Amino acid sequence: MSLFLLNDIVVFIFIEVILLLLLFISEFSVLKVLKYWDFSATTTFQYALEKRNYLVNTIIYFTVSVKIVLFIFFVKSLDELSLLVPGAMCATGVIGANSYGNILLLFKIFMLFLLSIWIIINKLDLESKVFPYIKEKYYLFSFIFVLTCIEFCLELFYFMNIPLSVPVFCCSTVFKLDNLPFELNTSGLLIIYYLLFVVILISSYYKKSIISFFANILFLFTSYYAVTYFFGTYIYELPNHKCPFCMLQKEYFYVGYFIWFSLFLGVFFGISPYIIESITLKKYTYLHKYCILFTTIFVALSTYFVVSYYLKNGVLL
Amino acid sequence: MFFIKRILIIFFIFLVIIIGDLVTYDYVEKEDKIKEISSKMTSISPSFSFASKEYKKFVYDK
Amino acid sequence: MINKNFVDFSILLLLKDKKEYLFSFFIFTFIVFLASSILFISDSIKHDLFIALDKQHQIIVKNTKSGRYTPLSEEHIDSILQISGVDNVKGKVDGYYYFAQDRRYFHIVVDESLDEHSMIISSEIKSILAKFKYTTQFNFLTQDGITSLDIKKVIKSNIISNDVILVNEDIARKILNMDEDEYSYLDVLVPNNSEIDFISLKIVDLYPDIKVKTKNDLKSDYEYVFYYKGGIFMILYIVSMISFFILLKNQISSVFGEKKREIAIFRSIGFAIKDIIFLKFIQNSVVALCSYFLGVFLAYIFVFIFGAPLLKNIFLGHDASHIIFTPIVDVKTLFVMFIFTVIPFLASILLPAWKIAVEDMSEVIK
Amino acid sequence: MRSKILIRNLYKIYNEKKENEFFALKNINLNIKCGEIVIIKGISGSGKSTLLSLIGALSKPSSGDILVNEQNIAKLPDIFSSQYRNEEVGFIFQSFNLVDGLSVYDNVKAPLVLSNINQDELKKKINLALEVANIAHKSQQMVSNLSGGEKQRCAIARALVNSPSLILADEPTANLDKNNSLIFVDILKKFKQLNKTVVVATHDTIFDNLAFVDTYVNIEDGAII
Repeated sequence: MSLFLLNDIVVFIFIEVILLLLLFISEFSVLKVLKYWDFSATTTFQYALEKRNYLVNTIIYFTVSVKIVLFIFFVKSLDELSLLVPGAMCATGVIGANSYGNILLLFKIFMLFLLSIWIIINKLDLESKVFPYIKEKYYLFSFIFVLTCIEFCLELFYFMNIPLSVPVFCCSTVFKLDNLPFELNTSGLLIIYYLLFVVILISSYYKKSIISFFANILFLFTSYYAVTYFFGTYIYELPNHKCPFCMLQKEYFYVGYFIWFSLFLGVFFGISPYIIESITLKKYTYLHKYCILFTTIFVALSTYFVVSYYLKNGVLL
Repeated sequence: MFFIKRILIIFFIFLVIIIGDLVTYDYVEKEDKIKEISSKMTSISPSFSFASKEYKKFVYDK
Repeated sequence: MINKNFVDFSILLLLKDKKEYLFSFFIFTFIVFLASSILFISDSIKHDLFIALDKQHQIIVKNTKSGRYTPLSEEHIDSILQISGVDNVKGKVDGYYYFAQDRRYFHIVVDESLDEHSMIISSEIKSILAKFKYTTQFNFLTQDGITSLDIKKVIKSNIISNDVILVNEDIARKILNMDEDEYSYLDVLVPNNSEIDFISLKIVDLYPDIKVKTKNDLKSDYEYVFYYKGGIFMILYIVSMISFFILLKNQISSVFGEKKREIAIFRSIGFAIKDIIFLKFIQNSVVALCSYFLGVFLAYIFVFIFGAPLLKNIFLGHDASHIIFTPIVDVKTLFVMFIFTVIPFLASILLPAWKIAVEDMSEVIK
Repeated sequence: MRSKILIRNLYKIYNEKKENEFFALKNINLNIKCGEIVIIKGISGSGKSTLLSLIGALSKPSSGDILVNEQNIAKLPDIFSSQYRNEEVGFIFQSFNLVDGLSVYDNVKAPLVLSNINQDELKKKINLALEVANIAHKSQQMVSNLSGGEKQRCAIARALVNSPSLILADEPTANLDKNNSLIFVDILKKFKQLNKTVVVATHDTIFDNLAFVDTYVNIEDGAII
């Protein structure tokens, strides 16, 4: 039995190949532009290059929208795969089934971040009349293209190496409390979590991109641990159920999607101003307000479960 | 807009037919029937789904 | 950001050129229709099978000799009963009777409540017997001559009862030519679910020739069959889809090519390249979405209301005309279909749309 | 008066640096003021259509500057040049360039769909343009059923619908009979009253010696004489 014959995986790989093909076509244009671009020239060739710009834009817009849909599909499929993979109760077991799983998941999130940053730079580029960032944006594109190829290989390796006879670990064994980094305890983690939240709010409000950048990166990791080891237990209402994936399931009203997406969006809007500023060398503070919005949603949502549990039961877990 | 509305109306009619069919179908009865018969018989070999009559014979003869 | 006037106008243009889009619309609808019919059928079969599995025994023991199934004896029952943890072992009689006139097998299943002169048959079998003028009774040809049974009742065909004849145990032994102490399979009752795997290993230890299947084995067997064979369908599908999309791309390129002048006119009155691409994208999304929904709806009606004639036989063989599929609509299936069909459709028009959009506008000035 | 279009050292070369190199325009310098009506005269192939398409940003020059409203449109990226065509320029083409299969109303609507205006405003603008071009009575007809003169009036309505300040007409009377050509001359007068800047490229003698025309430009072999 091969996983490559599963409906979901077949469809997933098929769409990924299509995207890769499209990106390959645009990479061809990108290389041409990088090599011959000369804005001051008035040749037909230069005008043709300018037109190629729109092809790349269209393809990237398409890719990003499809990638977002595919990302949800990917997570959903992993959830379903847990029925097939022995020992797996939820996506945790499937993701942890081999060493590629976690890297792949991180990669996918990172790719969405990069693609979104590309779209923002592209927007700035098109708003100006002289294509000021065209080289930067195309170098970034080439980087994204290489990463997409690596991502695709990782996907193949990952699906090839999911064991279907040997049981994998389930979330109750993977996530144990003593797994917290730096020998933190739960209260320490929570202090850092809320402290970082305040730092992000302040830095975003005063539009300090660099502080927001570092705070958000730290916040991403802190939140991961905080949600998995603390807030998650209140969502499941079980003190020992520590898992970042189970909350994506229907039993918990898909609340995981809201939690994780608000976190990712918040972090994205928090770190992208600094990256964009360092590429375009201009102030870009437009996104900070979204960072505040989504981070607040995330923190409110995660805190809500603890508070509502406390109000209902009068005790904490 | 007119076109979109017309399409939506057509789809809506389809949807009503389908939902009507889904709602009126007696799942409980079918489930009972299946359970009743399956409690009487042996394990049902999975190979027969997707298979033709000849294939079934082959499986059983084996 | 999406401009309503612009969308309206795109659809206006789409309706103007509807002839050019009809081809892709119909082919695409057909593809979606076929694919979703197959997924609907397999989802429905799967649903019924899992219900059937619910009532199955925890451990099923069958005997084999040189790789073929052979009957089990009382001795097997006794020794399995000795294993601690086993609550009860029931011997069961079950098998296939070959009906030579129609060249097919009937599944003989024991029903204790029946007397020695009657049987219960499925509606599928009823219509087969009716072909040979057996309307009230049927004669089984056995080693000891003819055994004649009255048809007491007809039950509805479903996925597992399709070829079933229910008879009394003694009659079943007679028809299947089995001795008094022979059993087709054993049904082992284990009160503690966590012991199932351990006990099945023990049984195999006792008799190396015996095949043991637990309920979980069966479950994963089903999963296996459906995922696996579903995948084969999918791969066949991809081949046909790829050829369709190549066709589509060429067809769209030629349609767009004829519209060169029109595009140049739009460009001259202020449509940017991105607007033209967006215009084409909207038009094709409308075509793709309409075909998608139409295809899915038609597939539903075809499979669950009309019972999927022709297609059904691919899954169930020729003797399945009485089976009615349980209507199961899984949102996940529809989502998979959507990703699988609509996204490649839209991807295949990006390039032609861009090509036509960047055509130079010299055409308009003459 | 403020100059509307300022053209400096404009060249348009086809097949540059190849054997069949061809100079469509050579060193054009032109200054057109706001509200002026300019007739560019020349035989066919003299480059007047090329000049018009450069002013309308339909194609890009090989060298030189075209300043419209003091903004150089020669090297604008596509998004901006399209916006310029949409908002600043109304075209009237020789072959009318209407979209067959659409009604007069929908043809006139086309330039407006890019801007996100509400339905009432859209209708008002279209009806106004149809009135001015005197084609309102045929608004629901398919353009393929119209006569040559009506087609042109439809094209004029489309050119006017976004109230552009600049109207470019390329051989507007070439496909019209004498009567309709005279009607077009009347419409030119109307443009003058509306204070539009109009550039007409033509070889029709009907435009000779008109009192309301501000400038006549003769062009021959791609150069102004």
